[in-house]
Formats: sequence, structure tokens, C-alpha cells
Amino acid sequence: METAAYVPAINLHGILPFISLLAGGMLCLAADAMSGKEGSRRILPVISFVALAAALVSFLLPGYPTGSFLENTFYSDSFSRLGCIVILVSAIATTLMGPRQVIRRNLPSGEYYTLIVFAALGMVLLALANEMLSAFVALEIMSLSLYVLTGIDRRSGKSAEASFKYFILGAFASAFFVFGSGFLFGSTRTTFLADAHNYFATRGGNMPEGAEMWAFIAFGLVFVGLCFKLSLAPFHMWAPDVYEGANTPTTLYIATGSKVAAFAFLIHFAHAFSSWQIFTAPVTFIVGLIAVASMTWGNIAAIVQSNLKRMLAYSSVAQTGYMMIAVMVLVALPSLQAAGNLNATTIANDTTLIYNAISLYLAGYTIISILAFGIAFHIGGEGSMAAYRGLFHRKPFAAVGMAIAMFSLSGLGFLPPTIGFIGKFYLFKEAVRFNMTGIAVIGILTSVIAAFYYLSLIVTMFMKAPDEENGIELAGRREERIAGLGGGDAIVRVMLATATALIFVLGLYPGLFTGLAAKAVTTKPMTTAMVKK
Amino acid sequence: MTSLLQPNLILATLLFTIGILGVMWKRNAIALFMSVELMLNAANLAFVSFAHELGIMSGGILVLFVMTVAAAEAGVGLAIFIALFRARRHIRVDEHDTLHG
Amino acid sequence: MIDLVWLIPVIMAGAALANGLGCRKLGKIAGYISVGAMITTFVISCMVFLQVRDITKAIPHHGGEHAAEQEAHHGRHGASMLAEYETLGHEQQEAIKAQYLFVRADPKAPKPYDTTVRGGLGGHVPLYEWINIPGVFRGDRPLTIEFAFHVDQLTSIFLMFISFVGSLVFIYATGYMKEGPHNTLDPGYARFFSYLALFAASMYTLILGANFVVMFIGWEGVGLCSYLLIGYYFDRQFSAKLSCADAGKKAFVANRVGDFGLMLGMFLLFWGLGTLDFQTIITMLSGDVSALPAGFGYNGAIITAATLLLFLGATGKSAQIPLFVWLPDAMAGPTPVSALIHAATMVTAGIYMLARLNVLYMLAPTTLVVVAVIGGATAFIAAFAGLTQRGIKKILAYSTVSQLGYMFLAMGVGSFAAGIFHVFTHAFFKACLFLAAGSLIHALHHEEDVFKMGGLAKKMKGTAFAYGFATLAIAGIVPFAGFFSKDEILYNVYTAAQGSNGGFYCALWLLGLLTALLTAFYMGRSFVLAFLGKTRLQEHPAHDAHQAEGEDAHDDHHHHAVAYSEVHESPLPIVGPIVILGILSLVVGWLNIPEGLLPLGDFNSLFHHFLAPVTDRGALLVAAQQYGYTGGAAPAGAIVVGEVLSNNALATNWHGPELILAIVSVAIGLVGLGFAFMLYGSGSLAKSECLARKPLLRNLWNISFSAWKWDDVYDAIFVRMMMTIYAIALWFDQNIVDGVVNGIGLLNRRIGIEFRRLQNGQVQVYGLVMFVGVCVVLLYFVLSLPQALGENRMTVTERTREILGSKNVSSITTKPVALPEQPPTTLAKH
Amino acid sequence: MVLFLYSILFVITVALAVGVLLNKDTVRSAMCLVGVMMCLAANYLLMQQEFVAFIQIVVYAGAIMVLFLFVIMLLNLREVEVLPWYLRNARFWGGVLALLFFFVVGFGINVFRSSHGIPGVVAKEQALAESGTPEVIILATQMMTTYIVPFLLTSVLLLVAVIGAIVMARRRDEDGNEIVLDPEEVDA
Repeated sequence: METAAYVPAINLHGILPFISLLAGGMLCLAADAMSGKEGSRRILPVISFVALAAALVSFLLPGYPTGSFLENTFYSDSFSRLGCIVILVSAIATTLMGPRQVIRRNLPSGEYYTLIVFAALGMVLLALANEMLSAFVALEIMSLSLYVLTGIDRRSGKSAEASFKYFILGAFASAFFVFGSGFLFGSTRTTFLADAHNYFATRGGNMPEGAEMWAFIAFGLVFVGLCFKLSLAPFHMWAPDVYEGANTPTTLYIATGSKVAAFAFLIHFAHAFSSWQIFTAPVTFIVGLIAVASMTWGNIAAIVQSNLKRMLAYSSVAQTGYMMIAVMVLVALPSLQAAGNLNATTIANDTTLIYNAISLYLAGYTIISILAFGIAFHIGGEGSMAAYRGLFHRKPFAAVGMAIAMFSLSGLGFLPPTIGFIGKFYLFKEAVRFNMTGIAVIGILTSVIAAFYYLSLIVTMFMKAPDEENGIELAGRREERIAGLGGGDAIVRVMLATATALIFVLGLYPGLFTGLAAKAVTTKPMTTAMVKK
Repeated sequence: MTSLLQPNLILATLLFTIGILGVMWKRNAIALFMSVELMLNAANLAFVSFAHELGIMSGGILVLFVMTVAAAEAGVGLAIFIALFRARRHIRVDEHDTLHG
Repeated sequence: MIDLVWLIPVIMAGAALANGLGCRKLGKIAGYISVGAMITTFVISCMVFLQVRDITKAIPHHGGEHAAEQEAHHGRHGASMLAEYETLGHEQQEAIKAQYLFVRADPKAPKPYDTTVRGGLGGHVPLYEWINIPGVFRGDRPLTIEFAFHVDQLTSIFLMFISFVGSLVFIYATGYMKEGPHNTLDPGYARFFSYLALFAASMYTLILGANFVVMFIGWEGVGLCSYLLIGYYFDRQFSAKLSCADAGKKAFVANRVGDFGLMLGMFLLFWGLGTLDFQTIITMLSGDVSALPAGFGYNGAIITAATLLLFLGATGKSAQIPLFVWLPDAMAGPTPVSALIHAATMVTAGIYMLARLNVLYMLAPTTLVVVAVIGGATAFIAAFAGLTQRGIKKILAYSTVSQLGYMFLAMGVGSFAAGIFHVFTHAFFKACLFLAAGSLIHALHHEEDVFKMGGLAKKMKGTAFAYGFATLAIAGIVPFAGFFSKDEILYNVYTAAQGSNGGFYCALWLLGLLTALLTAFYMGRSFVLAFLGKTRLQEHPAHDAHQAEGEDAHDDHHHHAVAYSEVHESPLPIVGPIVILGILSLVVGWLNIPEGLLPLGDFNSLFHHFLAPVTDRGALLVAAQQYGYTGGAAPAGAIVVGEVLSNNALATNWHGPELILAIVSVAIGLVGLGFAFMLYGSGSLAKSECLARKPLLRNLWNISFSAWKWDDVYDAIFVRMMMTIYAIALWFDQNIVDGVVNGIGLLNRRIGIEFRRLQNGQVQVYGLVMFVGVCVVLLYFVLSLPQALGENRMTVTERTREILGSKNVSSITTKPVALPEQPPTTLAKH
Repeated sequence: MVLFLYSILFVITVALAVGVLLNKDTVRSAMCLVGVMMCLAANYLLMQQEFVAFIQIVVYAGAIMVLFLFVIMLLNLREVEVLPWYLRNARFWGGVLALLFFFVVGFGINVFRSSHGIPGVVAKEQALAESGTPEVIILATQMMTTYIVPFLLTSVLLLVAVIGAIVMARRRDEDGNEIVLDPEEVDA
């Protein structure tokens, strides 16, 4: 080699969030080792909050790099950056709920916060990853942390069982992911998605035979692995059990953070293939199929649930299904362009619009989930419906907040407009715009089915008389009282109120968020020059 | 020299399939998890043979990563099994169905 | 300041959020936050108002001195003037037409009152583009909805009185929401103020919205907050039948019915015109008639349908027949809420919408007739129901419904400004009445029955004084506010009766007069019963009452009779606002003294001149269209034309009847009050009971007391009739639809249960399901590849054959393909 | 010769894998898995990946499998698997699907007919390989350059694994009390 030392090109701002999260996690460990039980219960939330907030801020700072950085391992575009912001918001929400959860179930606070921060690190890395091995390692950092967070409540058999199921199925799914990465390597000779993209762009029409098939298999296997993390039907079977068994903050984390991360990576991954024209039609179909399966399965199964967290699990399956509509449009764009339906100059603009729709939906879903799970956590009761009977008569604010969350999730929050409605509206709008009316109609029909269970929860909260025996003294409240936990309460309340306000603010002014996306340089359009067959 | 790519890929797929079957058939959680390890090994094999065929000497790199991940997974997974065992006194996977519906 | 108008709703929403967040921790501060926010919005409103006023003044008048002068001297426009115009001789009409042609021929015709056209005043405050859908709906026409506010004269008036009355009510509430002997805060104090602030924020959004959608946000928000506020004491019983929560629900449901109409109306307009922006709609309608879609001309089918549907929305919000049932039950909320809902906000929304859309309504004369009839009938029916009520808040509630009826009556005859003026004066005296009633109730520990009061004027001087002023105002006695506004409405109805369909309007006018009589009577009755004569309270406290107070100090909503000697005036935060409002119910009417009563030069009809650019647009447009204007280059030209026409028409205006009518209505008011005093003045109920024993009166009494059995009628309609329909439907459903619709629902559940069974908790079953998905995905990919590759590639079978056939594969080589330059991934750069 | 060796290896590998699958005794299963890993190592050797083969034996067969065996012994899980009736159905369908999967992917694995051409980076590497640079150096170079980021990330992963394993496996909580199930869950 010519030079003695290899100096990788490091963009310091680009890795600032990683450093901050890593340092935060380490500091948590160190602080836990140095202070006693009570001390670490007080200090660790602060440390992890600061670390997460610092990471969030470094994403929001104007100079955050765009495009590839750190040896092409990561790719930062507006969508993945917004994904990271959403992830960190959900991580912060989880942290804020932490102190009460730790006291309620007497959890080991050191590990609890450390793992939250490390999981956030994994998620952020995954969301930005543009290389299969880093993505895999990031995925595992995230997953392992979440498995343990799920099972961290050692006094609960359910928690252990949930952790166990999550782990078994998660490991199963990551095996598919790795196998798929192998095939991608085989067909494109690289694990770097940017290179794969170039490869498909230049040789997509003239690939060695066999390599095409490997690429197909690669996409299928990796896609399946990601679908598991996204809990799309039929890869969602773990979700209800894990959501029910895990402690509520972790449930929130799994439902939002890990999904957003996997989703952002899915976009990167699909983008690598987007330059390959023959590929778009099958992928469009499969993504559409999975979207339909998720929307119907999720919504129908949610109807018959009697546990709130299970219901939210199925609802989140359906919500992710809705997101896949946008992915479907996104992957179909190049073929639409090739067919002459779109003109090349507008395609970048169209892509941006679709990205806006997805990011808005993701953000909305996350905020609503924070509100819904946060209230479930706030009132205690761990998802049992008994806690919600006549909630309005006991805790009017909580009931109204939950009702807002439900209205918003169902997409019925029409007026005053909520983020849930606007998000769905934009998604369906994009689908209709590109002549995918069928899937939009299915989406709307399943939303109607969904309205049934969302509204029935509202009825339960507002119309039923409170169940005095089961509803009032809820799980964990006693421990909290003993611990004299006032401060944590207020923080959670502020968080919930902020989420509520955001639901309306973003519903009223989606541009606040999509504007952020538009400002943040260009998102990669899902196409490049086509090679003639 | 004869390319071993095709037979190796077939072998990898076969091992992967056997791993999947193990995941679906085994009742003992540890045995089940060993099947997952088998799947990961199959992926390794595919990767190495691709690399070999492509003449990329560093193809073994993925193996190193997968190994690390496998080790990490094994550590956490076995710990989870122990926790489950402590809670329920057995780790027969099909009998842990408290969470259902 | 106009550009900052968005601050107003935002401040209130912020206050709501702050209070909602702080919850119980805030204590008293919650009240201060809301009051502070409300006063801030009042200040901003004042500044906005002043700016709007300056701009209005600065606009040059058209048509020379003469027209301007005339303009300054009349206050009435609209259908009434058109009616007057009809009576002119042929020559005069020709002269006007000539003038009209002249104006039209002048391309540089000034555009008076262009303030309402977008951008003219700078009153359009766009915040951002909210929804933009390029060419999905209605062919290639994009759907663009701005989140925008709009400020014009109408808005600024509404802003003023909402913020002012609102501030007073908020201040009052800080005093009122304390209970018990120790003035402890109500447990939901912060929640209450949070709701109140949110309510105000919604109301501001409603009146500021520049298009239907933004208005509708406020419209719904107001509905939601009213539900929350009316049901505030959700754990208490309101009446024998209803709990407070039920009353809230009732309000919510009645409003939903109305909203349904409103939405349909909105969709209809959007379907026809492709926009939901108020000013665009108005500009379109006052533009070229031939360019409009069918059904949008004068008395067109669509415009009539749309206005009727919108009016249904207004009847819901403004408590008119058939949807007024919720308002009397809205008394279940705390008194400040009643004051807020009844005086300045919520119920005025319907009136506001009609005034805002006066162009549409003037173009739909059929709808106007309906509006007038509904308004007149509601006014009478509600006033009649108010005659015999015993609860003081109930009396006031029916009086609100009745007064709202007056307003709609005014709008129904085309005098929108008169309607708005009545809203304006009504806001003051009705708020005063409610707050005074609240003060009474507060002092008497939740005693609302006027039959159990009496003689309180001596004990509660401030309250009595204000209540008396407001009573005089609502009864229409001469220098008080209500006189000017009500008299003007009656006068307008009377002038309408001079035109075509005279008999019909004459009947409405008589109904209005009768209502005025009833109003004066029942208001006088409530005042006399509560404040004058001998008291019907216990003279001295009973012993057990003392004990009860000691023991039940915390049980604040427990009724226990208060002795007369114990009654004392409410604290300052309560009395202060009442007295201010009492004084204002004397003076605010002076803003609009018609010239016919008292020529004051420029001071006459101030209110109307200010509002005219907005509220008279429709009338002017119709007048212009009536005489041949079919739209042209400048929509404002139409206005000019109409203006000229109207001014000329008014040149012959004769003020004779105005004075006579005023005298008549004052006389009627005095008769009503006098009768009330006669009957109840002594403080004993004997006379009235004696009267009530007569069979005819007895029956009338029953009808009145049960409020025309309206609730029962609703029961009959919505419960019994619906039950019958339901039975039929049930049969149909069970036998026919079941298989289809119900089946789908059942199927969903059934499938759901199957899913549940699949979700049996065994991790391997989950793995299996997952694996099914894997297989489907891969199978599809593998099978679709050959198809995707196209014909010139190998088919599946060929490929298979080749795979099976080939042994030594690596020896086959193809031409290497040049590789692209790609960003080097590795150490190549060194 | 290589092909012959390879054929034998293939058969043994598959047989051992089937052994992992079908052995009712967990320890025997584990031993079979060790065998599979050894065979794979031999396979890597056939492809001149000596370092990877070495790691495969040391880390995989040596460390990870020992961990498995340790846990099996710790929990005394040498029980014989008897499949309950309700799993048989799933087992059958699992088998069918696995067969399908195998054929689908197996079909997809086509012959590799074209020489891919080596991109610049790799060409350089190949030059290194041809110049006789040992495989381990190439691997190390790649590890420290191209794949430096995932390499660094593995450290975080291992840290997470350590923390997780400690949390999940420990017997006592922070106060030193034995962790016991909540009373209402003991029956479950």
C-alpha cells in the first residue's frame, strides 16, 4: 500500500449521534456501578435522557451530512434522518416512562436504561445503514437489547415467556436476513447497497443468469427478515404476545422505534433494487399483498381482543400495513416511469411527496402510540380492559387522551383533524394518484372495520360504569405511592400532553414535519437511468 | 478446478431447510436454538462459497460477523432460557402458551 | 396586527394546554392563566378592530359626495330596500338604470368595500397551505385548502364582543368555581379552565376561519367543548331524567345532526364550485353568472339546497327548531358555561355563518323564507315556554332560544346587519342575566327555583341592579340596548311586509310583536319573583342547617336551604363583571341609533355602516342582478351598481313608521313588564295560582311548562317512531340483510376468532405461519422472474433443463461486461 | 479428487444435520451440530479459507457449542423429546413447507456461468492474493478498512449481549434478594 496508515474519512457530525448514544450507554453502566440503588434510579434516567436528547439535537442541527458517509456504510437522506428523529423521540418517551416502571416492578435500573440507550443506538444505525453487515449487526444490537428489555421483569413469568418467544422468532428471522445478505453478496458482489444500486443500474438488464435469481431470493429473504421486525402479517405472530408480556414502556419502544428503524432500512434496501427494472413489478405485487394481509389480518383480529395491549399490537400490524401502501407506490414508480406514465422531471418531486407521506405517517403513528401506550401505562392495569371501564368518570383527562388516540389511530379524527387522519389521507392520496385505487379502497374498508374496535374502546371508557372492584386499585400503584413518586408522574403527564398537542398540531399543520423533510436536501429518488433490455 | 458453488449452495439451502425444520419440530428450546445456529451456518457457507467463486478472498469476513452475532445471540438466548426455566421450571417451547389469543 | 390574528386562537389553545398539563397542581393559577389569556386576546381584538375601522374609513366612497352622503344616512339595506324600490315610479326606475349603466361603462369604477374581496384589506391571513391535492378530485381541478384566517368588519365585531364578554365570564368563573363555606376550589378547577380556554380557542377559530374547513374545525371544537363543559359535573344528576353527562350527550347529538347538514352543504358547494374558501365563493357568485355551474344562479336549485343544509347546521348550533332541545338542558353545566354558551359564543355561530354567507342566502330566497319562518316560530315557541318555568336558568335558556329566533327572523328578511346587531347587544345583556342568575344561585347554595326566592334586591344590590338593567334591555325599553336591536328587527320585518308576500311577513311581524310582549312578561316575572316583594325564603336559619354546614362542608353540591338573613352579596370577582355588563346593556345599543328616531348626523347607525361592506353584499348583488347585471369583469362593479340602486331607492325612505313602530314596541314591553309586576309584585304567588286554575289557562300553562312537550315529541319521533321503523328494519335485517351485511360483520368476528385460535401461544405455530409467508414470498419471486425477464430469455423449463443438464459450469464464460465507475468502497483510494 | 472429497463431505454434513434434527436427546443433537460445524470447516478448507475454517472450529464448535452444552447440563435438560399430538399437524405442514422452500430456493440457485469480472477493489485484493499475501492479512485489512464500521459495532453488540446475559441469568436482584415470581403468577 502506498500510505502507511489508513485514515478513514470520518464526518464528525455524522457520527455525533452514535458517539453520544454510545457514551450515554457507557455512562449509564458506569454510573450504575458507582451509585447505589436509589442513586442510580435517580441519575440514570437523566443520563440516558441527555444522551438521547443530544443525539436528537445532533440530527436536528443543520449541518448533518447528507449522502453517504463513514466509508459508504451509512447513507443519510431526509427520510432516514426523520426516521432517526422519530426513533429517538420514541426512545425518549420510553426513558421518561422508565422511573415509574422501574419502581413498579423493581427492575434493575442500570441495565434497563443502558439497554434503552443501546437499543436506540442500534435503531439509529439500522435506519442509516447502507451496508448489509452493518445493518445486520445494528439489527442485532437493537434486537438483543429489546429481547432483554422485554424479559427484564424477572418477577413475571409472562415477561419471561414474551422475551423467549420474541427471541426465538427473532433469531429465526435474522437467520433469513443473513442468508439473504449472502445471496445479495453473491449476485452483486458487494454488501454495500450503493454499489448494489450501481450494479443494478448499469448491469440490471444484462446480468449473468443465475445472478438475477439470487438477487430475487436475496430480496425475498431480507425482506422477510425485515417484515418480522415490522410485524407485518403473516410475520407478526410474535407481536401480540410480546406486547402483552413486555412492560409497557418496552412495548411502546418495540412498537415504534424498532419498526421505524426497520422501515427506514427497508427503504434503503429497496432503493438498492429500484434501479433494476424487471424487479419492480414482482416487488410491487408482494409488498401490496403483504400490505393487504396486514391491514385485514391486523384489523380483524383486533376486533376480538380483550386485552388493550394485544389490541394495540394488532392495530399496529394494520398500521404498518398502511405504511406498506406507500412503499408499494415507491417501488412501482420506476416501472410507471418506464411505461411513460410519469415524466422524468417530476419523478423526483413525486418521490419526495411519497417520502413525505410515509414520514408523516410514521411520525404520526409514533406519536399516537406514545399517547396510547403512555396512557395505558399512566393509569396502570397493564392492558386489562377492566381498567378502562368508565375511565372517563375516574380520570377524565386520561380517557379523553385515549379517545383522541383512538380517533386518531382509526383515521376518523377528521375534524378537528388529527395526524392520524392526515397521515392516512396522504397515504391513500399517493396511492390514488398513481392509479392504485384498489389498495386504497382496501385500506379504507379495513379502516372502517378498525373503527369498530377503536370506537368500542371509547364506548367502554365513556359509556360504561366504572368497575369498582377491578378498576380502581391497579397494578403497581401501591409501590409507586410508597416510593412517593410524584416527579415521574408529572413528566409522564407532560409527555402525554405534548403528544396530544402534537397530534393536533401536526394534523393541522403537517407542513411542520414535511417541511422539515423538504428542507433536508433531496431524498433519493427511487429510480435512475434505465438500461435497455 | 471445479466450481463448488452450485453444490455448496445446495448444501447451504439444505442445511438452512433442516434448520427451519428444527425450529418447527424441536420441543426443547435449546435444541430449537441449535437449529437456528444451523441456519446461520448455512448462511455462512453460502457466503463463503460465493466469495470463493467471485475470487474475493475476504469473503470470510461475513463469517466472522455472523459468528460474533451468533455468540452474542447464544449468550443472551441461553440466559433467557435460564430465566424462563427459573420461572416455569421447564423450557419445552410448546408448553409456554400463557400468552395467547 | 391583522397579520398576527392567528395569535388569538393560539394563545387560548396554549392556555388550555397549560391548564390541562398542570391539572390539580396549578390550583388558583389555572384561573389566572385562562383569564390572562382571554384578556390578552381582548387586547389583540381591540387592536384588530381599530385597524379594521381605520381601513374602512380610509376607503374612498364611490359615486361622489351624493352617494357617500346618502350612504351615511341610511342604515338599512337588503330585501327591504328592494321592496321599497318596487314601489318607485317608472321614471325613477329608469333613472336608476341609467346610472347603473353609467357605472358599468366606467372601467375604472372604484371598488368600494373591496375590503372583503381577498387581499383588499389585507384581511386574508394565510398561514400555510394545509391540504393540496393536485388533480385528483373533480378532474384536473386541484383541491387546495389553506389554513387561513380572514379578518373583516364582521370578524372584528365578533372578536370584540366574544373576547370582552368572554373575559368577564372568565373572571366571574374564578369567583364562581369556589364552593363551600371556606371557598375551596372546585376539584376540577384547572380542568374547567382548560375546557373554557379550549372553548374560546375553538370559537375564535370558527369566526376567524377563511374557509369552510377551518370554520368547521372551530365548529366541531365548540361542539366538543360544549359536551365537555355541559357534562362537567358528570357525576351529578341534572334533572329527574337526566344526569349532567346525559345533558352533555344530548347537546352533542343534537349538534351532530346539525353538523351533518353543514357537512352536506359544504360538500354540495365544493362539488359545484370546487372551492371552500368563503371569499372565493362569494367572488364567484357575484361574478359572471353565466360562468357559474347550473343551479347557482338566483334561486337556483343547488344553491337553495346548499343553503338549506347549511341552515340545518345553524339550527343545531344556534338552537332553533327543530334542534333547540339541547339548549335548555345545557343548563346542567356550571353557570359561567351557560353564560358563555348563551351569550357570546356557540349559539352565535349559526348567526355568524349566515351573515358570513349572506350572498348565498340572498341568492336563495326560498331558503330565506324558511329561515324567517323558523326564526319567528322559534322566537314565539321558546318565549311561550319561558312564561311558566320556575328554574331561573331555564327561563333564561328559553329566552336565549327566543332571542336567537329573532336574529334568524331578521336574517330571513334579508337584514343581516340587524341580526348581527341583536347578537351583539344580546351578548351583553344575556351574559349579564346569566351571571346574575349564577350569583343568585351561588348565594342561595344551588337554589334555582324563582318561586323560592323573593326580596333579594335588598340583600344583593349589585346583582339586582344589573339584572334589572338587563331585564329592561331584553324587554326592549327605550334607552336600553335591546330596544334598538329588537326594534330594528321588527322594523325590518315590517318593511318586508310592505313588499310582495306582504301578508306573510305581516304575520311574522305580529308574531314578533307578540313574542316581545311575552318576553317582557317572563323576564319581568323572573326579576320580580327573584328580587322584589316579600321573600319566600326562611327568615332565620334553622339549627340543623348550621350543623349540616359544619358536617357537610366538603359536600359542596348538597342542597340545603339558606335562610334569608344569611344571604349576602357575592364576592367582587362575581359582582364586578355583572355590574359592568349591566351598565353595558344600557349603552351598547346607542351604537346604532336609527336616524328615524333621533337624527344625530354621523353618529346614526354607526354599527351598520361599519358592517355594511360585509353584510349588505348579498342584498346589493341581488339588487344589481335584479336590474340586469349579469356579471362582468369586475365583481366589485356589481356591488357598485347595487349600491347605487339601493341608495336611490332609499332616497325616498320615509321615517314615519319607524317612530310609530318604536313607540308600539316600547309600549308592548312596558305592558309585559307591568303585567308581571301586577301578578307577582306582592311577593305572594296567590294571584298567579288563581289564574292558573282557569281551565284554558291551565292547559296553556301545561303546554308552556312542558315546553310544548317538545322532548316528548322527540321521544315520539325519535324513540317510538324509530322503534317502529326499527322493528320493520329488524325484520328486514334479520331475514334479508342478515346474510349480507350482518354476515360480513359476523364473518369478521368469526375470522377474528379463527385468528385468535391460530394465535394459540405456541411459538412454533407462529414460526410456521411466518414460514408460510416466507414460502409465498419466495415462491412468487422465483416464479415471476422468468416472466419479468421477458420472452427473449429462457423459459422456466429450459432453465430447469439447463440446470440439470450442465455439469461443468465454470468453464462457460461470457463476454465480460465493463463495470461502471462506482464510488470505491474500499481502500482503493490510497 | 477434490470432488470426491467434497462428495463425502456433503453426505456427512447432511447426515449430521439430519442428526441434529432427529436426535431426541439434546446432547446428542448438540454433538451432531458440532460435527456439522467441523464439516463446514473442512469445506472452507477446500475453498482455501484456512483462517475462517480455523475460527469456525475454535469459536463456533469450541466456544458457542460448549456454551450450549453447559446450559443443557446446567438446566439438566437431557430429557427425551416426545411430540404431543397437537404438534403433529404443525410438524407435518412444517415439513411440507420446508420441502417447498428447499425446492424454491434450490431452483433459484442456478449455475453461475459468467465470470463476473472483478471490480477495482476486489481486483486489488486479488492481486494481493496472487502475490501470495496470506488470507488472514487480507481479511484483517478488509476488517480494518472496508468493514471497520461493522467491526466496531460488534463491540457494542457484545457489550449488549453481556449486559443482557447478566440481567437475564442472575439469581438475585440489586438488594441481594432472590428473585421470585409474583405470587399470582406462580400457578401460571
